Amino acid sequence: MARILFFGRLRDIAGCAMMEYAACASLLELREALARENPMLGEALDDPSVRVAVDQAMVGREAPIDGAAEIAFMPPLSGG
Amino acid sequence: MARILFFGRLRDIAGCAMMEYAACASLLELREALARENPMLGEALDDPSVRVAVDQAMVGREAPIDGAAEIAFMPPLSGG
Amino acid sequence: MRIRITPDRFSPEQILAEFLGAYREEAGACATFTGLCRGGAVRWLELEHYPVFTEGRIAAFARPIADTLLDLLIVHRVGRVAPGEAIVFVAALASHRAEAFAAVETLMDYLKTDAPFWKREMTDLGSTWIEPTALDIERRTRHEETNT
Amino acid sequence: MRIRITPDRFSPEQILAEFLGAYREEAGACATFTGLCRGGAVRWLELEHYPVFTEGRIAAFARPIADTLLDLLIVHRVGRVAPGEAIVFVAALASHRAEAFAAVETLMDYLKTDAPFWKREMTDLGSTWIEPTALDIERRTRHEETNT
Repeated sequence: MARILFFGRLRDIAGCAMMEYAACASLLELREALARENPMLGEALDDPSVRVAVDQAMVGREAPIDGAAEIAFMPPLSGG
Repeated sequence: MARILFFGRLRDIAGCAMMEYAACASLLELREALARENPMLGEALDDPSVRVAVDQAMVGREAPIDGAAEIAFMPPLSGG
Repeated sequence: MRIRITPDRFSPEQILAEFLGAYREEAGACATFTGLCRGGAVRWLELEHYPVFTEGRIAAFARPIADTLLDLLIVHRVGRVAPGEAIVFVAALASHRAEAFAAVETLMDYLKTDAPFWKREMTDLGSTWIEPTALDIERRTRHEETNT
Repeated sequence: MRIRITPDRFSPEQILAEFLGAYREEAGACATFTGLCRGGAVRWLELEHYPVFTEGRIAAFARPIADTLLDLLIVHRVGRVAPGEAIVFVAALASHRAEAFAAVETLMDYLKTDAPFWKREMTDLGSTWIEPTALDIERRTRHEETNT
């Protein structure tokens, strides 16, 4: 199992900030699995502006996530 | 009579911050008169970096000063 | 260098006092920036972050900048922020002003567009997530070009 | 816009508190700069000004900048200043940060090189009048080019 985190507007679309999810081999596979359950979320995660961190490290959109404990999906950032 | 003011290092060279002085027709004439009394001051006032205000308004180095009440000689500025 | 992310209301003047309080004799210049929650249509802002990750990313960005300074402090609110309250405070202490100004501006551009925060605005019409403007992104790109 | 030239020691944090205290709902950004008297070899600084004239010149320079802002405050010490004490404090309040940063930087460059102040440094070796550095003058010239 992996912990999936959603931030900003992705949290609104996912309907939660965190979910436990069956481990997937790659981000692509995870996004596809999430899209089957929630097509709007799938579409939002496909947006190239969404960044991903695996176990607190930024990764590319197709990175392997085998054995990852925490995967975070982050929409465009806006602080200050 | 006019009030002559000296700032910064010009005050050290003049030996005073303010002097009352017989009216002169032009700055050139005033500088020459001051130089006769204090050649070091004359040399310092001739430096093109020295700026002049007459009755609180900046003027050129050869400005007429007939009737002026206050003439200020200012070396390069340095605040902050 | 200190980075503080806090759900509590803070007072920029009190933080400036603490920051300047530790007298260092080489210090000649202190630049600060305070970002405030604007009022008008906004009833409140809500800021979200990714604990540990956010602090780590900010620290990684800020460290080379801090190396050009005598001291650097970043304070950032999370949670609900009301109009008139401070959202962010950045202070840079240096020997000379050029380093202090550059540090604060570069950090603010980073915090606005590239630090892991998400900001939601609540108005009478409902809530909207705020994403960086084209101008914000252009300012950041300009810094990256001059910094490399 | 307020300009205050004072022989009294002042506390930047207290002035920042007053400045931010008057809440304006359009205010989103406050940039400040504090210039401090460095220690080391310096025992004290002595700052001289030309009363009325100095205030007038600063006001004339600052007015068009203040027009781009919600508020502007300039505080400048004169007389004897000890290491660790503030010499100058500039604060700019604006809707957005670009105007606030630009205002503070432009004013500091002006105050350093073109405002009627004269500064003397006292060290164990005696006293020296400080005049603007070539870098100070270059920074000012750069602003004049971009401002026109």
